[in-house]
Amino acid sequence: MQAHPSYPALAHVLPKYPRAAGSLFQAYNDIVLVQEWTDVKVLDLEGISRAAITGKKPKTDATSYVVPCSLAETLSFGWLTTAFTLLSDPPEIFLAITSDDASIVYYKLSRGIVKPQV
Amino acid sequence: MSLIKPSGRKGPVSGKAAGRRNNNNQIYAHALPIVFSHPPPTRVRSLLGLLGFSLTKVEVPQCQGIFDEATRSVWVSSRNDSTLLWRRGFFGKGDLSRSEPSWLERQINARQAGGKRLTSEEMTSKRRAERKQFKIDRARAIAAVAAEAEAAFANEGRVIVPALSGPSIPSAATWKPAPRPTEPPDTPEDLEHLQLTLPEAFFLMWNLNCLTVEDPLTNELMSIQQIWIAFQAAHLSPPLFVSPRSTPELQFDNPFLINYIVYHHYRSLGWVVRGGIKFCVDYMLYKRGPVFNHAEFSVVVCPVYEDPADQEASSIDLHHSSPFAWSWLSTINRVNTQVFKTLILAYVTIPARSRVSLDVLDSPACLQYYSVREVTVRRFIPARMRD
Amino acid sequence: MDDDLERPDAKPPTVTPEGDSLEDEDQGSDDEGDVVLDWAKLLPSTARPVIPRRGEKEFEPHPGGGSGLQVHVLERARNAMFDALKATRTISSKAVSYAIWHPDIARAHATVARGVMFTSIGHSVPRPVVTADGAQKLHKRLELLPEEALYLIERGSMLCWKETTLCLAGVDGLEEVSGSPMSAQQAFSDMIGTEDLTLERYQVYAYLKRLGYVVTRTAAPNSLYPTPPPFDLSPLNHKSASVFSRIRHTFSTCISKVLRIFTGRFDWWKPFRHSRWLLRDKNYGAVFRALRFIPAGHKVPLLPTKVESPSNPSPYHIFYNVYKPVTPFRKSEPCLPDYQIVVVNARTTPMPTLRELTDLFDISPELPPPLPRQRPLPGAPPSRPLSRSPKVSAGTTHAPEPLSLARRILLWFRPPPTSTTPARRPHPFMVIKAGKKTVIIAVVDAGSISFFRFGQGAFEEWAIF
Amino acid sequence: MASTEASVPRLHLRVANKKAYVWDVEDIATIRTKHRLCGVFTGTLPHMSQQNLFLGVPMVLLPEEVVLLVENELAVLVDDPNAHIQPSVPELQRWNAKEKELAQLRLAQLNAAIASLPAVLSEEAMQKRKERELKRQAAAAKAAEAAAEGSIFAPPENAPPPPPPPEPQYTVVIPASSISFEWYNDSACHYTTIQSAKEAGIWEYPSNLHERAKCGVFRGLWEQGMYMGGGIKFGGDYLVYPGDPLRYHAHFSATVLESPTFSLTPMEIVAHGRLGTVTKKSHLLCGWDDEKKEVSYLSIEWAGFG
Repeated sequence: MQAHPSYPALAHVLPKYPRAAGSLFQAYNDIVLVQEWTDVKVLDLEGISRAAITGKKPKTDATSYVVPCSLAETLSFGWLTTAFTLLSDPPEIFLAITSDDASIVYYKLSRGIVKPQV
Repeated sequence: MSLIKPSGRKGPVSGKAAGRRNNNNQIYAHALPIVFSHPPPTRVRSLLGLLGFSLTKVEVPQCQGIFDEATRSVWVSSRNDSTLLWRRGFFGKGDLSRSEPSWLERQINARQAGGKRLTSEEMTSKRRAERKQFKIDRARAIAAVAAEAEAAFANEGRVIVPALSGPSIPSAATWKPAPRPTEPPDTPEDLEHLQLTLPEAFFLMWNLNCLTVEDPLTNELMSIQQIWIAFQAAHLSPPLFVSPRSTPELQFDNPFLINYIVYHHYRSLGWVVRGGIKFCVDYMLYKRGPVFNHAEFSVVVCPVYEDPADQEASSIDLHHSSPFAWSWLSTINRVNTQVFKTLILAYVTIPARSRVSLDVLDSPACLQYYSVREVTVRRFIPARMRD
Repeated sequence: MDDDLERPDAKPPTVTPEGDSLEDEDQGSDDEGDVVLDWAKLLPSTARPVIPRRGEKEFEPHPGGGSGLQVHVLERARNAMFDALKATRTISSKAVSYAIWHPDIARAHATVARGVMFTSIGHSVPRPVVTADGAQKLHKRLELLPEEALYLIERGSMLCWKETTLCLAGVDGLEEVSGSPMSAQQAFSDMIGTEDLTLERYQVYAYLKRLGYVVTRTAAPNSLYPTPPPFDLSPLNHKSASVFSRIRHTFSTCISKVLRIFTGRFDWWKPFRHSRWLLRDKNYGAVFRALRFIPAGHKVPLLPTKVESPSNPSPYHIFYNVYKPVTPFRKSEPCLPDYQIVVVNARTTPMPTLRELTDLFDISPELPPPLPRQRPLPGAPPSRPLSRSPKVSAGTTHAPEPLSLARRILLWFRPPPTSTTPARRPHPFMVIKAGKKTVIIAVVDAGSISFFRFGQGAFEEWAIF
Repeated sequence: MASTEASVPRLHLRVANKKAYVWDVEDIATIRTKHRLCGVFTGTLPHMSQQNLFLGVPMVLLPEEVVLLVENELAVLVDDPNAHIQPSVPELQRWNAKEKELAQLRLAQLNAAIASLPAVLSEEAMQKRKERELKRQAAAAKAAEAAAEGSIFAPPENAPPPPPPPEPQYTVVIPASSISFEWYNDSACHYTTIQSAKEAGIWEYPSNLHERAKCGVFRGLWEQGMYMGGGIKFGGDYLVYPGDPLRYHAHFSATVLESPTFSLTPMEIVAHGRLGTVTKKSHLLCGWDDEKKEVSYLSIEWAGFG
């Protein structure tokens, strides 16, 4: 992992949050290399012992937020609301869930009751 | 050779599809990385064959990987090795792709105008964008019809039922996307590796002896004994980025052991076993492999402590180790029946510390104290079971 | 190939896999939680309001509680529902049955039993009666369990009196009255909660009865309650283990014994060692077989062995025996049931533990493997598939066995079966999906019932290689 | 809110075996249209007794619905078994006399109608039975005894032809509710609060944190104007509808999380998100804070990429 071109961008947070390192690394690579987001930055979220990723989806101007977690973790409702608070309450965040087989899935979380699109 | 016929979708196979299938039969001819190569037939060979001996060579490849503790995986960076492991038994997954590493190919395609050859990822994103546009178009048409009905009711008291289908509403069958512009060029450089889960890597090393694993801290090859401990430790202590590994306190409910047992069990029966996060289960079982058939079974691993006291004392929070709520079963069963998979609960018993000494965890000999058995889950619909 | 399905918005494949029936799909119309119930269908056609049909519900009401049209359509839909709910339970005096509910014994004594329902409801019990000359005599009478009485009352087939302490005999104007008349409301209040009947169990009972099933108690609530003979719990394989498989077993055991002499004991650091010389080792089948050394399958004893805690009994015990409408059922001498059903309350009971499932499998019979669907010959009457009830087929069906090479060779020497109909082999995937034994659990969440079928898996007997 | 409702007589919910039943269709209509609660129909619908799609009275209320109705002072809980008092002989005599009178009346009506009744009821006639009360009653005798199964709207199979009436045949009514019985008296055994009903031993919900959370979340969603139905089949605790489920699709399936620290696995988010996308619903995580007695919500949808 240390030899990977993405490592320098994450070097300040990976050793700090060893338990979340795998999912952050995987989500970061997917966002940058596969989803091809632009203006990608890494935000330290001490309150939930990990870093988040911000950036812009291709051809958009709005900043989106990705909070990575591993399938093996156990979260809680409070954990999710804390993530919103630490990110200054954006309307939505993407939870990136990673698995040891390098799979990654994203789910959109919104605060409050947000009805589905027609 | 396989004794179980694939439950493949029947129906006329187009010439193109049949060609692809033949091609796949060649590309994916080997069920495992080891290959049996038969020397040309001779009289001696036939004689030996009659006696039960053979000169068939067993070729065992030597693939190389590097252990990555943070992602709890083994990375295979050589393109040759990753192709071999993927094609012979569908081991691993490209960390930037859905299955086989194809990131570089996608990058190159994107550079070429039009990208005539679309990878499956590209097909998908194209389809997805189209579907979204279709939904927008349809919603607009439905709203127009509803407003019309509303006006008729308000003005004339006529009750018109707003139809949700009809000539004015686009249907999935008739709607056509507008042509899309092509992607700008990009500079490719292969940043992808084939990622093996720890059970996959251990299976390849321990049983088939076709993988060697390097320690990223020392750049030395790890022995099978070191691997056995390191793979368990990856689930116990937070990954260490600088200091050398300490010897962890091994325990029977280590997730590596539980997952390995399930993985090995289904692999040893000939199934191709792959991760199931997308179907909210632990594993999917394929008869031959994902390029041939859809998965038949979805496996949820349910660890069972022989001694409930061990569970209470454990530092590990194993998912599904206590009976879950009916609504959860209902959820995962619904997700899987929607895609025609049968749900399997794979129960792994965890030996009681009062019965088996922790010392056995020093070697894979501990595996004999576990057991795995499955329970299939299906809905029962009384209205359809009357005769 | 699952790429399409992996994404959450994937449409399920339109083709049905061979050998897999849509029965596995839970899109059953009566099982959906979010279907449109068009109560207007219950009204006579002339009185039916114009209401969109099934699947044409709207997304949401317009702001402020709905548009004029929406409010209008909703009101009509609701009124259709309320009208249907108002229907009274009426029955001809020629068809009505009567019973007297005795709360102390939780039985209704059927005094007038009319109609076909009684061919499968109620059982006969001798009770002491005082004859005209004052002597006590045992008299057989038809008694109903609380669920049986309640069902007959609430479907409008029976009027039930509640036993009273009043002396009604000879009272003017009460000639036909045998107690206080019970409303359906009183029957629900008084009968549920007796003789182990919970509301959830009653809901499952009524659900199955409405579909025409015969439903009886698995555990006899008293010694005179007729129960079926016990299941034959011996494994099916025993009866049909073929000569060939026995030869093969002996042969392979010998081989492995011989091999052990050369290779020494099992080395856990090197579990798989293939011989450089032996032909039998040099194929994938041999490799996979050699890897099957982790204990697997339900034959492995489950530790710890059964611990029955009387203070905290498991909610998982079989409560109902269920017979299909087509099964010839004799009330006094019931045959083996087609299904057995456990009923639990989803709100208070989690999934069964492995121990609980194992205990249920232990008392369930092994089922013959499901046969592929037989397509009826054109013109021939549709054949009724064999009941999966073990009584019919136990011992007559061959246990499935992977066709080994040896077996296939031996098949060359074996004369073809004399039977005129070609033997249908079970499809392995269907066998695995069905499981060797089945436990059906009805899960009730505030009146909504889901039935799940748990099969005792047998993957280890159906290897791909 | 409670003060305006207080003038309206409260509904009587009939409680037996810790479940609350509603037997009166007018009450069901009030609960549905005024209080926006759906309950679960549990009884066999008379003359439609061979299907499970449409069920009838009694309506069993979800325990959360009961708590809401009682706490909002819209309903009281009746100890139903104790409200059924043994009738006296004169009460029975009056009841029986009335029954006989009604039977005579129905018989007269029936005889008058029988002349116009066709020999065998066609399917069409069956469908018109609602329209004409007398016809319906004649058909009822047949339907009640038909054991054979058919499609839910088909006339019962094996139905015998209407017998020629050699002796007077009348219609027996099996009463649904007990309210018409003179001897039914719930004035002495009703409870206006959940607490008093618990103390009397007839009710126990909510009895723990999880059940308190469900009541709190149910109320929270209800106060937002939503309609709720049981959601176990869609992988949640409730299905949440923006309007009456008779006319509107559910927008959400909702899961109740009993405390901010209650564990939630990422796989649950995958499953809920996935199921929601296929069924065109979002998933709502409803977090209950038992100290603040507050609900907060998170909506889950598939991200659309990845």
